[in-house]
Amino acid sequence: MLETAISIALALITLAWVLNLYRLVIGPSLPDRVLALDTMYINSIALIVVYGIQVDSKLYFEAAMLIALIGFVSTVAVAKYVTRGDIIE
Amino acid sequence: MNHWIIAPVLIPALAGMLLLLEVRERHRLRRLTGLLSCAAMLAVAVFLGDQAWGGEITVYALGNWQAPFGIVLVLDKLSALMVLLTAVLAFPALLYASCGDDRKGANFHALFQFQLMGVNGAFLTGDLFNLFVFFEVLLIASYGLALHGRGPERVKAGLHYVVLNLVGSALFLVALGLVYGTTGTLNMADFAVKAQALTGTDATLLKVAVLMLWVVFGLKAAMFPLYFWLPAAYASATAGVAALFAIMTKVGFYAMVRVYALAFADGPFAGLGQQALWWLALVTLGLACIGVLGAKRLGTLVSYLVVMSVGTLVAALAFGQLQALGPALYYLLHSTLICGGLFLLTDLIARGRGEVADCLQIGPAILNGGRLSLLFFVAAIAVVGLPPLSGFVGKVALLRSVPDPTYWVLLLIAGLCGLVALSRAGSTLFWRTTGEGSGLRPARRHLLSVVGLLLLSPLMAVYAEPLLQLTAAVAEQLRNPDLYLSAVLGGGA
Amino acid sequence: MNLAFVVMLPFLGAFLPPLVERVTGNRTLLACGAAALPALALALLFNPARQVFAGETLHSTLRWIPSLDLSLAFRLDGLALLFALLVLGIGLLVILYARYYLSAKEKAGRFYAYLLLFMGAMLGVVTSDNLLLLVVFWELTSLSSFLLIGFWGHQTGARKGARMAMTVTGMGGLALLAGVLLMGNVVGSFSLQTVLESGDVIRASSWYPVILCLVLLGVFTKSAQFPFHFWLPHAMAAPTPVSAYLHSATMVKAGVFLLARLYPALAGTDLWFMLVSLAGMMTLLWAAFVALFQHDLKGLLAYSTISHLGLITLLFGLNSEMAAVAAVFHIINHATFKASLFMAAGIIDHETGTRDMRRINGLWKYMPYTAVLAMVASAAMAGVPLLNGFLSKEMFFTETLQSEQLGALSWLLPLGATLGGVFSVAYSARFIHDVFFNGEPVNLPKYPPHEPPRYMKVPVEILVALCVAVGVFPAITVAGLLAVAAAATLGGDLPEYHLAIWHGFNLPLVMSFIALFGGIFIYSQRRRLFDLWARLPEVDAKLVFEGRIQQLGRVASAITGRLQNGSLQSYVAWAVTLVAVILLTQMWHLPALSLDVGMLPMDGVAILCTAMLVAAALLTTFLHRHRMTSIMSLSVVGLMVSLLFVRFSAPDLALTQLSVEVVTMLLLMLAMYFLPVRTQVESSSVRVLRDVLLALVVGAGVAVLAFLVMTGETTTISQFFMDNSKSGGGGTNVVNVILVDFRGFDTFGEITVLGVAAMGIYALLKDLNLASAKYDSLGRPWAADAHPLVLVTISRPLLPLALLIAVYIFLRGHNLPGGGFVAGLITSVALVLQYVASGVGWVHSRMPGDYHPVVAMGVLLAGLTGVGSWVFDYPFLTSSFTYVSLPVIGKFELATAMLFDTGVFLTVVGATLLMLANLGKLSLLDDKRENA
Amino acid sequence: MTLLYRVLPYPSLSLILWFTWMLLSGFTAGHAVLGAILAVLLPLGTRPFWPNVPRIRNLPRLLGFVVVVLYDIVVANVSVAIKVLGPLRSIRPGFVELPLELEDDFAIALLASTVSLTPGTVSADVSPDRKTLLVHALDVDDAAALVAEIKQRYERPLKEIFEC
Amino acid sequence: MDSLIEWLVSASVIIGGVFALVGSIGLARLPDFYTRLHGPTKATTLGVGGTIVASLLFFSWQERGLQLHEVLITLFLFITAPVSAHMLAKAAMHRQLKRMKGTRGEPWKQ
Amino acid sequence: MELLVAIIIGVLVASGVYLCLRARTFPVVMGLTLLSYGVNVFLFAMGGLKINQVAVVGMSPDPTDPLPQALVLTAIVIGFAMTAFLVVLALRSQGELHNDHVDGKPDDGGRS
Ligand code: NA
Ligand code: NA
Repeated sequence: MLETAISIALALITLAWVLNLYRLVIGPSLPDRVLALDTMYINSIALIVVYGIQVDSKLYFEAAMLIALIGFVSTVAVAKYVTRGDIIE
Repeated sequence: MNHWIIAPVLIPALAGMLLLLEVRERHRLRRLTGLLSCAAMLAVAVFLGDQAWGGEITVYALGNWQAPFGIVLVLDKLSALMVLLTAVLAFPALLYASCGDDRKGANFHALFQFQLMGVNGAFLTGDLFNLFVFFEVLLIASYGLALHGRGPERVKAGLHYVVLNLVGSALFLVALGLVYGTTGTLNMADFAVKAQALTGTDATLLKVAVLMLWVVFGLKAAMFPLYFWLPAAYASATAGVAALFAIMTKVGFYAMVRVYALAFADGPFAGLGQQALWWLALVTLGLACIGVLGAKRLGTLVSYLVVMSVGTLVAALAFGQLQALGPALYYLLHSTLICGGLFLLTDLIARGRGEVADCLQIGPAILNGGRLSLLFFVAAIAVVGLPPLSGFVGKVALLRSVPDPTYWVLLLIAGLCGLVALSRAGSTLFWRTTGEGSGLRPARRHLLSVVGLLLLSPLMAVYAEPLLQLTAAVAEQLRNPDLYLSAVLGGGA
Repeated sequence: MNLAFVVMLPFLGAFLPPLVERVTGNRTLLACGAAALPALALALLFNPARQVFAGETLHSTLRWIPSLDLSLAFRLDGLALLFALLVLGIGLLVILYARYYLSAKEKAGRFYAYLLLFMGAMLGVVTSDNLLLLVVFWELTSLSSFLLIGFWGHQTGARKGARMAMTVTGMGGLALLAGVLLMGNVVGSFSLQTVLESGDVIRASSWYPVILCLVLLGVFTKSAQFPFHFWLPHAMAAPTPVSAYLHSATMVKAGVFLLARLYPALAGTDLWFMLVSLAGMMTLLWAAFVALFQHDLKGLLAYSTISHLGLITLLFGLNSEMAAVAAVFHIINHATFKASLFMAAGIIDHETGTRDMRRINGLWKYMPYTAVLAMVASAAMAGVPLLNGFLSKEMFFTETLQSEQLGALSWLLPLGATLGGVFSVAYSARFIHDVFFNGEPVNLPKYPPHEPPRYMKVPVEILVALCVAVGVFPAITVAGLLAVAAAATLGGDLPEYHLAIWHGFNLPLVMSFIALFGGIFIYSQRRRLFDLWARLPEVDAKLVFEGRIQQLGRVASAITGRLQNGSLQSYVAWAVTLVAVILLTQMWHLPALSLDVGMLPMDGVAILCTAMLVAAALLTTFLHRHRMTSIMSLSVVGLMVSLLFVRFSAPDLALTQLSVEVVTMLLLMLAMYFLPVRTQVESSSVRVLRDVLLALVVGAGVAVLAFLVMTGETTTISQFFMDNSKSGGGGTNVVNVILVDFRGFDTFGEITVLGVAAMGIYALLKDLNLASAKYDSLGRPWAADAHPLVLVTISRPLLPLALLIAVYIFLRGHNLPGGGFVAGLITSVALVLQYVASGVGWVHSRMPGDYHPVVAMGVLLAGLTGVGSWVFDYPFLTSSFTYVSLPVIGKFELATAMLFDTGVFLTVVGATLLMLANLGKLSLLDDKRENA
Repeated sequence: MTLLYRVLPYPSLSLILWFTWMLLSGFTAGHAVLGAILAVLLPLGTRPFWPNVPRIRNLPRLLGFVVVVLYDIVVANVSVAIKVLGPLRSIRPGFVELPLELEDDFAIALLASTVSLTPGTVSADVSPDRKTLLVHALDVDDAAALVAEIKQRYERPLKEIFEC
Repeated sequence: MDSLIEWLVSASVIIGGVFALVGSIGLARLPDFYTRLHGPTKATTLGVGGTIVASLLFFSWQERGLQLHEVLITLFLFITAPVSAHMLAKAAMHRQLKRMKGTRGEPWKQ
Repeated sequence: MELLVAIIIGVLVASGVYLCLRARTFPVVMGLTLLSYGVNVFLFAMGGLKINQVAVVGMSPDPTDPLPQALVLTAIVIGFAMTAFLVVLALRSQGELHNDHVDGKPDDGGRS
């Protein structure tokens, strides 16, 4: 059962990704694209965690944690770029 | 345990780090640090040369992990020679730059030291991936050095240089990947052994890898069609840097020689890509002649002379069976040092001519141009290959050991082109003048570095016999790769 | 030894005059100093000369480069002695002459230095006993003559003349080098003795024609033989002493000397005859003809020189021993009369200020003594009896009559010879009549001309006296020297000959008289001839040559410009094409791709992810003109690649890739502030097609390679790492142990690269003048809120949290995925976040802003960790580890690798902050400029 | 007290760090010591970076607040999911201005974060004078009710936790 | 594997997946940027949250002891995700992005 | 799986090469980044692909080849350093030549 559930979850998350990419492509604005990218990053966390369960390994946990901890910095940088141009001032 | 082998890598690294730690920008201290490091390197290089001349190949297993598992440094005659050459070139180049050019931008001295670290590491390492790493060290430092100072020309040339080399680095990695994927090893000696046993698909894959390596090395060595970046980059670089860069193309050549001698001079892959290399080298030589003739600035002209030397060398290597390697190495020593000296001299001349700089057009007379013209005359004779200086010796030696009509014709034409171009350049620079110049007088240290380098040409001619013996011994050792293999891999190889 | 010393003497002496000049301004002293050297050399030759006259050949050899068979071998035989005497003797006279010729302003010291250099080179050529050595000196004569001809380098003529001479003779020199090398290959030695003894071998060799052509190319260029004669008249831009020296006895004679020298080795074949005598005849006639029309005094002498050299060449070409003797004899005679004529011309030039014969007239009245000297020398040149020129010319006529090499056409030779004689007389007559008589001088720059200083005439007197002495008493003056020289030339016994003024009425005498009267007749018809000449199109060889050279330069420039067009795109395209060619050519040798190999099973998620990665990569590519979008999709690629690493068991890589992604994004955003946000369409569709093709070939090729390797089987060295990681490296994370231990040296280099990149970036950014945009890409002013409250407030407590995670990642690295590099990046990102949130000023008021020392400490720490192992006499970077047990805490590991990894950590932190913080500060500079 | 303050300027942060470390590394004695060292050192080292963070004055209230927020997140998620999947015409988004009673920056930021974390509302901006929070709501019937709810459920507890 | 645990884990995983997808559907489907901004909060909270709970249960059960470190992911996300959303909202307001018809209230000028 | 990875490598390399051949510094930076992704994956793949066989001693029965991973790590770091340098160089070029053409050619408009 678990395996099936995991497969379903993986499929759902991957599908979510496809939708994210779709938003990233069509935009229309830069904030839309950044938002799509940000969501992709967050979905990746879910994916990695589920994958960890699937293969019964905790070795991938840090990758997920790393995204949670510093992934947002990219988003912040782009957002700051949009509003101020200068991200370090 | 003999740790000296790693000194040529560690000395400049240490000096570079000390230079970085020195945040108060005390220029005299920085110069002193850099020069002391170069002097120490020279001393160590002499010592290592002496050691290599004992005939034993010394292997230094880093981290005490034996080849092929760990990285080893290998000191044989070739690497000792190249390290020595680097040290001999570096000192005057740095001395020259220490007259003020070093202050035209940040971190010059540290970059210079790291460049030396990279070059020496590339010469000494016995591991292919480590070679890549040291290539990158020397490249990143050279990027910084090439862009040292200001000016749009430099930035443009630098950009081209950087992008091309980044593409080259990517290719290098692909080649290394294939090497590992087919032979399962990265150690040069182990690679040479394992390569011989490959068949079928793996053999073809390895061929691709090696051809790609030739491209990578050819890019560093500046061969056709990969040399286009060089003239602009070298001509626009600061003089001391350009002089040091004279060794950079030779790193590419060295890598070719090393890999070729170990794995492809003999065995099932003998002569892999050799034919293509031969023709490309000849085309390089021919195009360099054309470039020399068409140059509108002395710096560009000298840069093409560098390309010319590369064509000459690679053709001699590709001619086959390493039979011309001894003379080629003599020629390599000569051309590196003299081209280095010429870059410095070009700068002195350009300083003396003010606005016109090194453009080959009518300009103001150079203050005290007599000394410079004498130096130019000597350098031109040497680089063109006229007697009685080292260029002639090298050329005769090469002509004798590469009995191929095309090569002869091209080499002689190259000499003629150099003669025509340099006599034209010299007469324009020193004779065709309008009024007294407002340019700068060369400083004593400037002259000292130039004279120091150029004086090596007559010395190399006087001591041609011992030097030729020496390079012949280097070639002899390379012709016998088993020495290297057994030194690195132990008796089993 | 003695002989080598004599040759080296002028070289050593060349340094003397400039030094003397610095000490004293006395020009006489200077000249004497310079003259002392040839005088000394002559004196030193006295004894050896006696031995040579006694029939000996002296040798002297010093080792130089045995492996090239190049030794400092000298020989003194008759031929060498003859030339050595000419070189030194005339050189001595020229130095004395130059003392008066050069004005006080001129740098006489340098002049003498050049002259002595040349003298030494010439002496070397004639005494070399090794062919390679001969080439060495040969080229040295070209080089030193370049300096001499270009002595007045401020004059265009001198510059161009010098370069032309150098280029032509240099080319010949290279050909000669090739010829000599080939000869050496055939004979097996460069020793002159061996070569001369191997004439038969050489002539029988299949290389003979090549060798002969190459050697003759050297000879003809040097001796200004047709069609390489054009450089010599332009070399007249040199100061006259130089002309007197180079074009009478030395430089141009080097060519004919070589003919004489190699006569036994190369002569005696039909090819030799055809090439040598034909060139000689052409030169003889053409130059003699042209000489008549020269208005420049030295121009006339120059062409006359060419003509006489043609005569000598012709003689050597006749393949007759007697002709060779005549040639040698004419070499001597020509040297004496031509040197004196040049000197006389120099006196006239010196005293009148011009060399134009149309202005110089009637000098007999003003300088009768010089006139007499010049007239005697001219007469010798014309071949008037009782002067030396007559004797050798007579022999020449005789030889042409006796040659049967042309078979039925043999009569052409004496005909040509006579014709040459006729013109020779004509231009000699012109030299006498037009200069010393022919009315009054016209508009001379110096007027009235008068006799030169006493001692300026002495060299001329000596030479003219020699002309007369030889002409009248050949047997007691020159016979001995000629005999030894000719014997040495022929390399054996001499033919029977007799030097005398009177050989009775014979055909040669008739030819002489025809020449004499014919010449005078032609000169009398000069007006008509001059008119005719004037109507011929004027060809200035200098202009033509210069034009050719410049054209060559232009063509070269154009070709270079084509290839090296300054376009990075084309450079990259060349490189990529090369790779594509490699891939395409090798693909044929690969087996047909088959999917029927052992592969890991695919699953839907993987396929979908691959599709997304591919889509994102293509988006990045095709949307590259919309830069921000391109960056976003590039980020997707990065994320997907990280996940690929997760999927295929490489968590370390995933961690690294993810954190590098973030830093890269920061970097790109910092840069985009200063860069345009869009790229306009620039590439033509052809270009795009080409690039797409290249990209496809390379991409497909690499993909195929990857597939083949992945599905193939290779035994690698990795098992060793798995086995030794824990026991030898003290860690269970093999990737990390490889990085910090097995291949720690790579990592050491890698952090160096990172550190150096940061330094380089710092240097690039220093003083960079970049205008930042005042409006956003939509033209609106930027938002007011520089430091949003939420961002500022949240990012601050995140710092210790991130540091904690960094410590965690760092510490576990040795045993589990993680390590110094990722920890360093986390730290950097957390710190940069502070910059982004709160600004440079805020951050720098809280911590030092110069990261150079951090980088240095990092690399230093890594390096010192490596050096530490020396203490225990282990190689650089040998690791060591131990397990420590503490109460409460328990057992834990201490490893030097940790120290090394700390170095990595520091370097990463220092380098990324050095890059990003300084990039961030860029806008502050711009603001400051705004405010200032 | 001063010594303790010097060593542990932010005890709550230190606690969080220590707890984080223990979560990461596992609950062993060794890690407890190491975690404690880090929990002391890191706040000290980074102290200049955050000069005035308010102290938590009411820990139980904080725990209650966390529970409320988590509960809200779950509930809101479901309701928003229905809206997202349902017909789009029915949603009525709006910008709502929320007058702030909180004065401390950190507390304001926490409130803004909380608003954003609960699905259906995103805090879009804080006014320069820090008196108003701009909230974007996905579907708002009654702006005043929303404001009141946020103030009641989140702002008041926060005020109690940090500002008393 | 204990069937209750397995059931719980499976449920959590699927809940996580569903909410991740729903968030992304929102992102793809909602009409203007401001409404789309609400989508990802679902992925952040219940999407990741569900998988975290699953992971917690799974590894705690596997290792026969409480495994809580996955909670950190949620903790970090709860700290960082609102900041991204906030910054993006500011960016959108600065760009004056179009709002869907019928939006009440005004965004602030940046 | 190998097929998928090969396709990924091919696409990354092709995209990278194409962008490297563009005329502005920006696409070249993008291209080199893509190229280095491709090359890194290539290098990584040389050790063969394994799923959930992390090269940690005692954790995997048949661990994946750790050496290519270590090489890729080095390559990633070096690639990052080089990219950063290139980006800043592009800025320098923009600053000194006032446009972002790789050959420093003046163009019609900067920020369009
Ligand atoms: Na900034
Ligand atoms: Na006249």
